[in-house]
Amino acid sequence: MSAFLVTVARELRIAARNKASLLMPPLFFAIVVTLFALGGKPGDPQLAAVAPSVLWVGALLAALLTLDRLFRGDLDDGWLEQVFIAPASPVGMVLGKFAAHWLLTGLPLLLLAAPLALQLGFPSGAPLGWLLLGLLMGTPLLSIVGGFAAALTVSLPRAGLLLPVLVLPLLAPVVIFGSGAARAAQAGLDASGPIYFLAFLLVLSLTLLPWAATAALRSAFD
Amino acid sequence: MSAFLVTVARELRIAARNKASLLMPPLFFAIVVTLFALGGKPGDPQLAAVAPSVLWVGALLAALLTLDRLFRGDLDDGWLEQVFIAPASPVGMVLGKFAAHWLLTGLPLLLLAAPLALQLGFPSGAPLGWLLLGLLMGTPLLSIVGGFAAALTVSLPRAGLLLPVLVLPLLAPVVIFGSGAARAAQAGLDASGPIYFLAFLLVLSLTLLPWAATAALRSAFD
Amino acid sequence: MWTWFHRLASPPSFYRFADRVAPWLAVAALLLLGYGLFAGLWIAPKDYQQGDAFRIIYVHVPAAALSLSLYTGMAIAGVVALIWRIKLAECAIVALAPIGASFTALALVTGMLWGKPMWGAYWVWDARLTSELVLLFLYLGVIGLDQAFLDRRAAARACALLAIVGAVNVPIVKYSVEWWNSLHQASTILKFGKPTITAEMAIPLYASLLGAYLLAGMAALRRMQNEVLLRERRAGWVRELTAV
Amino acid sequence: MLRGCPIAQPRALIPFLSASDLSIGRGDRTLLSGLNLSISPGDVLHLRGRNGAGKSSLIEVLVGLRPARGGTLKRPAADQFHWIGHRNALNSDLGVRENLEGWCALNGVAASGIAAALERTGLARLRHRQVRTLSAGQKRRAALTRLLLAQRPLWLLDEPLSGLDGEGLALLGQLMNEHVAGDGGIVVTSHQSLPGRLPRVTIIDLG
Amino acid sequence: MLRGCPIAQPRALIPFLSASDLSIGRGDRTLLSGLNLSISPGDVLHLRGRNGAGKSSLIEVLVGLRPARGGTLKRPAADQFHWIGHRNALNSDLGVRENLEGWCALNGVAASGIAAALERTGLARLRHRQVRTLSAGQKRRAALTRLLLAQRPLWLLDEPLSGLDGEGLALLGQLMNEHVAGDGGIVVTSHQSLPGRLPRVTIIDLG
Ligand code: HEM
Ligand SMILES: Nc1ncnc2c1ncn2[C@@H]1O[C@H](COP(=O)(O)OP(=O)(O)OP(=O)(O)O)[C@@H](O)[C@H]1O
Ligand SMILES: Nc1ncnc2c1ncn2[C@@H]1O[C@H](COP(=O)(O)OP(=O)(O)OP(=O)(O)O)[C@@H](O)[C@H]1O
Ligand SMILES: [Mg+2]
Ligand SMILES: [Mg+2]
Repeated sequence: MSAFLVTVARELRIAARNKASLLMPPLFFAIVVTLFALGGKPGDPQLAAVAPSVLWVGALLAALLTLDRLFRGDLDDGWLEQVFIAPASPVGMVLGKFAAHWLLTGLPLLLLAAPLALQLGFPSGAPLGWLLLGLLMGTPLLSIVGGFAAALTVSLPRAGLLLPVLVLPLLAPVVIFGSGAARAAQAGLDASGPIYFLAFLLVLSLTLLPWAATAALRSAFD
Repeated sequence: MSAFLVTVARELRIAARNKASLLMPPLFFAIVVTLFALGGKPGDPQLAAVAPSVLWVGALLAALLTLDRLFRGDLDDGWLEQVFIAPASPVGMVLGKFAAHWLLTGLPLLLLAAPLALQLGFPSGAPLGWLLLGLLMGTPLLSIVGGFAAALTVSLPRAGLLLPVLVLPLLAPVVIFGSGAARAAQAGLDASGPIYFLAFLLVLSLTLLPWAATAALRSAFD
Repeated sequence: MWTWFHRLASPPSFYRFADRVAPWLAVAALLLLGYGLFAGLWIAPKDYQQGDAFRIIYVHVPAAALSLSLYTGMAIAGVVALIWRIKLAECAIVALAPIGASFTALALVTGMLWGKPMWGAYWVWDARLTSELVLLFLYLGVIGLDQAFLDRRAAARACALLAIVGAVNVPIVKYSVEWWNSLHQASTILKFGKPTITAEMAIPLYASLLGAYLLAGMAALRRMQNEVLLRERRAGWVRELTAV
Repeated sequence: MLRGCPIAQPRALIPFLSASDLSIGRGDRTLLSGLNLSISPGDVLHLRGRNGAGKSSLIEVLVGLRPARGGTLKRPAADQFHWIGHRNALNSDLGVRENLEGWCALNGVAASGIAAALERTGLARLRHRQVRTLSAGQKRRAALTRLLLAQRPLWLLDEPLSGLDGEGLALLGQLMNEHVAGDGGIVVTSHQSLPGRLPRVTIIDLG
Repeated sequence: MLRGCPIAQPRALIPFLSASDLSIGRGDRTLLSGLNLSISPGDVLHLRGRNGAGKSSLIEVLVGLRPARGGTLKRPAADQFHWIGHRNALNSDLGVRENLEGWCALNGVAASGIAAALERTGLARLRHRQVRTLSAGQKRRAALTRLLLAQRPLWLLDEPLSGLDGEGLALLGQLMNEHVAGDGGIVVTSHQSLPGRLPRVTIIDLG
């Protein structure tokens, strides 16, 4: 079995240890949406307009809040070193981490996005399709770019806010294009432009960042 | 020296080890506000209307992102146990953690709130005063309530999104009242009601939560 | 009285006590709910404003009332568990959370169904509704926290602390209709003194309210029994019990 | 016994710590039960037992970190004992001296003794080094330095020898000797035999 | 030397690993320099030295986790050696067996040997226990179980004895004996003397 599959299986297993943790991403989104709604004027009818931003920012936050720990536990207990000396390629492990992170936070969000968007008054039909397509491209990007930043900061003592500060500028384009596509579709305009751009970013980061993250992790041993 | 002062000094020292980390909270805050401004329609004149929510949600996020680690390192390296068997009261340590968290994330944000609010088009003068007063009451609340939740979850393996899921509902009233006060002041209404409520919550949580957090930490040893 | 209480607080005697009481509670709850719901849904007159839509009140109000009462009960159990370290109170916390969450969800769903004809929307972000949603999140938080701990005692302690702290939300839900100008209707039925509702409508409502309380009590006893068994699975009396 | 006449009672008979019929568990298992022990001035109690016997758990109960499952336990006040657990309680971002200063401040002890103590444990040159960059044995030495920072009559040490080199072992033996000679008491777990020539060692085998 | 005639070279002379003029540093300090070593089948290399001498750093260089500062190093392929560091590389949320299964999968080794290996290291009863709830020595045993999961000729062990009880020590001695008897090689650091009766131990003192 390759390092990729091993890692995905391992992460899912750890998550499954605590069944309730699987419910946390949807719960988290529901709470974020509620908070947004509360932060705005009570009973604001214009929630539909902000629906794309709310969903995208929610996805970004869920990614951010879980990224900090992506590699830390493995570094602290020595597993990361075992992976790097094993015959299998460590890039597989890194990719597995990214995939598991997406499965555990990105995918639940994607499944929940449609009902939440409708709840907020976002139009169903084609606009919803574009919104979901954007999230389908964008949530893996959050995991990959965020995971790269997590690898960069893993050996830093007080990464705390450094990670988000690194990630946010990197991911700002993703959020802007993603919610831009949904807003364009909402307004009846063509939304394919931003989606192509997201797809391009996804391919680009999928080909480069796993290697960059692996290199970052390797230098974390010293 | 009491456990309180020891802890504050220790936390500030650790933060000072990594000077750049001191700049992260304001930087993060500025990025979040910028992102919000970008996420809305570009050049939206209504930014001023959402300014209070943006600032409050930004504060909430900055608190959330650093809370996860509040007690974890000390639990892992065994320091927490030394504190609990020391002659000094562990509540002092907990209060010190809360205070240091506020000094390192709440205070920088408070200092930055005025320029950012004006940037977003929030009216200066009395409304700004109310906004800042709200943040002055509210940011310690974020540290205290959030710190309590961090203590509850510190020994949990995959707390992941559990911490935010616990914290957000508890903090919802804070954000609602805080941004409510600013919006009331913006609209020229009396904003003292929500502020009194925040002050009440602050006093309440300051008298209860340090003890609750201490109890939660004590049970983390098993 | 005190000794009786102490004896009851020991897990085996509680277990037997619950075994004896729960069936009676179940029967009483069934009768009251049966009467209340039947009378409310078929016999009571139509509301002159709302027509038949108002009948959802017979589910909504008991569910909403229990969502608050159960949280309060959970917080009180939390205080008892932390101060007196009574095991049964620890069991009560984790036993009450899912029941409370269910009633809260029921209150939300019936409220939404009712909201559509009354306010023209399933959901509006108003203070009562939102704080009730926050209540649901708090319940789910307690459940999540409980699930996350391996050790049952540690779980109960953490849940107790969270339940107590979350109790600030209860008065917010209860008085949100007075503190904010809410769409939701203000307290009339559950106010002490003169209810402003005709007896034909009120009596079935009170019946189903009481029935819901008894139902919740029965569920709480049963769940507590489960929790006791789980915790004491190595104890002699449980071995005897399961051996039979 | 002669009441009102404290001189008649030899000092060595007032135990620092005593437990009777103690029982100790983890999770839902009971590890030890019916345990009786007492440590008086000059005593060394060497806890032995196979991996997982419950030595660390016992020490954690003795220091009050964990409740006993049963029995009675008379513990000394918080400023009357030192406890060094498996973990070193050193923050890896801070320097060695900074870490010890924090400990002194927490315990209301003057920080002026740190330099001399570090000299003794051989870490004087490393006092400004971030703990993160120390070797395993150097970290253990830093943790043990605490024993010298405050004079406390009872020491409870969980595997203090782990990671120490020969010189470190000799040093620890010497420290324990001195402590016992000054009427201190020691409870120590170790799979190796104890260094130094300790006069009165009681071995308790937990099985 | 007879070129083209491999049979003439006795097997024991092909070293698993050899280093010449190796120099090793941490941060901006050079710890060791001019080091020559080679491990052939049947060899045991016992690295000793004071705390902070650089034993762990040296082993980490030998396994390829850290670059050497100078010199030449011939390392075996990744599936030709075992390395057990100071840390156990066990996830504390997973069970003992789950952890080992993950390691097997990562290394392309059949997981069918796990049960027997755990039996040997005395953890069979604990195989489903979360690692978090193991004692220090039990964790160390779990880490050492890896040595039995794959037959690899070279073992590099950093303080493998730490935390082990007497029985664990004997077991490890036996494992090392068997390994060496089967023409394996071992590099091991330990402050204690090695358990078991190993035939050919070279002690390298790093100072
Ligand atoms: C999702 C939407 C709704 C939620 C979350 C909700 C929640 C609640 C809550 C928490 C109570 C308080 C129970 C107590 O005081 O013990 C309550 C009572 C009540 N609700 Fe709702 N409700 C919703 C929608 C509605 C709608 C649409 C109506 C009808 C117009 C309605 C009518 C009532 C009535 C009549 C009471 C009893 C008030 C009294 O006299 O005390 N609710 N509801
Ligand atoms: N990241 C680092 N930066 C600078 N120096 C370091 C770093 N890590 C370790 N050192 C130093 O390198 C030296 C060697 O450390 P190493 O862990 O190899 O020692 P060791 O011989 O294994 O000691 P021990 O017996 O205590 O395990 C030590 O003096 C240590 O202080
Ligand atoms: N959180 C826990 N839940 C359940 N069992 C636990 C927990 N922690 C430890 N144990 C078990 O309790 C027993 C005693 O552990 P303890 O750490 O006290 O052993 P020890 O005698 O110090 O062993 P060692 O020599 O390995 O340090 C072990 O069998 C261990 O598996
Ligand atoms: Mg131990
Ligand atoms: Mg070492």
